[in-house]
Amino acid sequence: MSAARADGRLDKIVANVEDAVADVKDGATIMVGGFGDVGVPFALIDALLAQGARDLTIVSNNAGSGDTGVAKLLKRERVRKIICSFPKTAGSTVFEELYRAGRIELELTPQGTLAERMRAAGAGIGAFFTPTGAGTLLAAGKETRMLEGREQVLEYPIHADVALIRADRADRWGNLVYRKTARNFGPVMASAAKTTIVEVREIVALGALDPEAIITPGVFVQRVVETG
Amino acid sequence: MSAARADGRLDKIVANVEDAVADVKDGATIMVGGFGDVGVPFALIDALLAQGARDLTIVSNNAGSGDTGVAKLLKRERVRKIICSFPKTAGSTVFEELYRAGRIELELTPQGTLAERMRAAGAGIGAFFTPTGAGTLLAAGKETRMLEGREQVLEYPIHADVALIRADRADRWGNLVYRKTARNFGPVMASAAKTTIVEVREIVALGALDPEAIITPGVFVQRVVETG
Amino acid sequence: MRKFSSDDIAARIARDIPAGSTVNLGIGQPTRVANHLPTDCDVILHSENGLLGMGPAPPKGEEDRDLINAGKFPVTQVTGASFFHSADSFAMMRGGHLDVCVLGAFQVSEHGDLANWFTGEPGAIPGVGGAMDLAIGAKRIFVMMDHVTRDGRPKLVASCAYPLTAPRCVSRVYTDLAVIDVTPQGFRARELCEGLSLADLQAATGAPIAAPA
Amino acid sequence: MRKFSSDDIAARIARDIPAGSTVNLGIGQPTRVANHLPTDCDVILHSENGLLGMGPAPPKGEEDRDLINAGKFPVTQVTGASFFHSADSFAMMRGGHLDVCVLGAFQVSEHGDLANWFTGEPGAIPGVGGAMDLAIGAKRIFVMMDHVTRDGRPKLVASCAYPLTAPRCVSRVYTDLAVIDVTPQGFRARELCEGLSLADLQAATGAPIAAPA
Repeated sequence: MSAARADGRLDKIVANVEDAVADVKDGATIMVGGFGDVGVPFALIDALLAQGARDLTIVSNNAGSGDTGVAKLLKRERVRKIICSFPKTAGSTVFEELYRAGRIELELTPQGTLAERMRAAGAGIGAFFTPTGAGTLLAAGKETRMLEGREQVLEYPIHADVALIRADRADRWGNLVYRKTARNFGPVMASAAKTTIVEVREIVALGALDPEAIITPGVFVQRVVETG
Repeated sequence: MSAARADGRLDKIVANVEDAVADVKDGATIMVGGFGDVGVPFALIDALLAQGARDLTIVSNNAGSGDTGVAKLLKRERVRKIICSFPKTAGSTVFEELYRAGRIELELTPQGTLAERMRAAGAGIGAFFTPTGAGTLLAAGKETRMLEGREQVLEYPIHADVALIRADRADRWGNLVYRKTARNFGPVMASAAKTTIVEVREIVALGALDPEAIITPGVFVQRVVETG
Repeated sequence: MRKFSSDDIAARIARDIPAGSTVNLGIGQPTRVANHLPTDCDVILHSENGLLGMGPAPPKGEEDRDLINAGKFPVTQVTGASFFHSADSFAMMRGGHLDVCVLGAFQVSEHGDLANWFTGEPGAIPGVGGAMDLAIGAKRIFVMMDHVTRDGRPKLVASCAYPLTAPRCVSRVYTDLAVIDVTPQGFRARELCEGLSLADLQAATGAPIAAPA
Repeated sequence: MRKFSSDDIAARIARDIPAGSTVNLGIGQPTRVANHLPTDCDVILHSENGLLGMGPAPPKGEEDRDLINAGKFPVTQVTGASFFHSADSFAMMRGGHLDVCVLGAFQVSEHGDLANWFTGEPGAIPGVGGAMDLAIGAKRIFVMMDHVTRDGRPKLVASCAYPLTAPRCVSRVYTDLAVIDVTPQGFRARELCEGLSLADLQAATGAPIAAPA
């Protein structure tokens, strides 16, 4: 719940990526930020790989490119299941090989539904109806209802044990700002996970971030580590 | 759809509040921004009063204080129904008198559900389940379901014909930034209305607002008027 | 008997809020808790109208007309504050991100049911605001209220007579007579004001109340 | 017969986009439309990964590694651009706030059903991205594609054989042979490439196609 220091000050800064991911458990559901390579928390993923947690469920828009990022976790067979919108990426064969061999489970979700399901988890929404996917394979077996004149599909929240995201700057309360399109899934993932761990280019003093321009308020963040 | 000038440039700036609200129709559903008096578009409300539209449904967190803002519309009997979370305000008797006399319809909605229903309208969500209100008078007659271990209530989007909101600064594309707690319902209302009309303290040149700190992207805004 | 004063209660609640918590103080009496939070540790106050990191009331004449709290009074922002819109603010509340919320109440039942938004009397104007969102959303709900009504009837009851704000949500109740936990077995006293016996407390309470553990 | 080139098609689509529109150009061929939008009027490009006001590719060596489009290629931002997170970006798409979306397709049915995400072949890896969100969300869906497959089979069909992206969503189809409206009565040609007869067009189309109005 709280990350108060001995002196009572709230301080979510962690010394290094190893400490940041030390307590991730086997079997955990882990959200990983990024769209393509942009906004991917590469340093945290490497640390998670070294930490050794396995049997993971990964929630991420993509499945990594080449053998970097999420693809690295896949290649080392740490991942039991992936929930994503677009596992195929140019130059990546890791996911394809595992998938064809039946060694990974795929839950394919339209990208907007993926984002909205994470937002729902963060916002206390138990389920929602969306027209996205209605009348397609991705709604097979799902509850649907006619609303506002069209068929809509009932979708459920995605909660995670851990979110690994990347931001541009953070302060010790965990307030975050991002940079350009690297913002992508960071804010919704931060809201949807029990423990949100953020790698940032730079940690700044409390008060250095403009209160009108903070994108992720610190209440959604548990740990911050400066990785440059 | 578009507000392109003769020269092809997108320009949502309107000369004055009278022009901004000139086409509001009798019977319209109108969202009015603000929490208490903060963020209330007083100049647009006055213009709407002068414009004369009646039989309105107002969606607003409060019902105005004293006889300003929404209370002014109520007092002049322009409002058939109000959807809000907290119609009682210190010093306001206008709503109470109308309500007791059975001359206005009230749809009372928890504040978070009010905000979320507008967000749903803006985000293309056909309905959503929330624990707020479950087991209370405000869920009477509503569909409920056990989700994530607790009873949740199905709530529907609120769409509007017009949103009247106040922001701090805008550019000609309708990009908006707000000031402190005056942001409140502005962004969700802007997303939920067919025509969003914004009064701002200051119109600035395109490019003067920081792209990382724009709160309401111009796509949600149809008209902007500088009122100081 | 020396009853707890409003300031005693507020200070007592403040002591139960761990450093580093994010807290929403409902309108009315609960706002007093802010005056008793230690200044040498970080407790972050949330205001439903879109502010995390709310500070105390400004000095007279220095009010910012765009900066108010849920009760619509002028406030300030602390270093580290952030602003957000109402849907994000309520997502924060409803999504379980606030550690503690302190609310006033008309009645609290032995199951932790809360009634604090509407008396339901004929002719009364209902207004709910953010009460129901807070009640279902915060990790812990503390109630701050008088132990009995002005005419002496218990406000801690077996079952609420007033319309509910939310069922089974209250963790702990702080009154002028006692601090009471809501447990799966019902009310259990934690502390009694000086000179009050458990029998006295029971007499002022509308449901069985167990002795401190 | 002189078929429309990719650039012809892209230019033709660009002419159908009114000044002041907000537009999403899907990955692949549709991104070419950007090259033909008039520079003397404002058409605002949306990128699903969180950008409104996308500009052209940057000069070699001036790429910003945090600024890409939906196809994951480097882009730029124009004056007036704004950034937002993925849930807000898709809210914009799904909430009906985009005027036009231009997508590629495997097949379009005479009812406007779109198939553009998955061939459904054994062993194929499915990936949907934002295709379904765009298809149900934008006010008008334009499809840009070849009129027939590489082995000569029609891509405009009575009923899609491939898995759908969304039913009844396509407004207009732009191919190397023609511009075709999807009407409540089925396909209707608007324009044919030079030297192509309606009979030729019909022969290359898998459902009845009406003459230009």
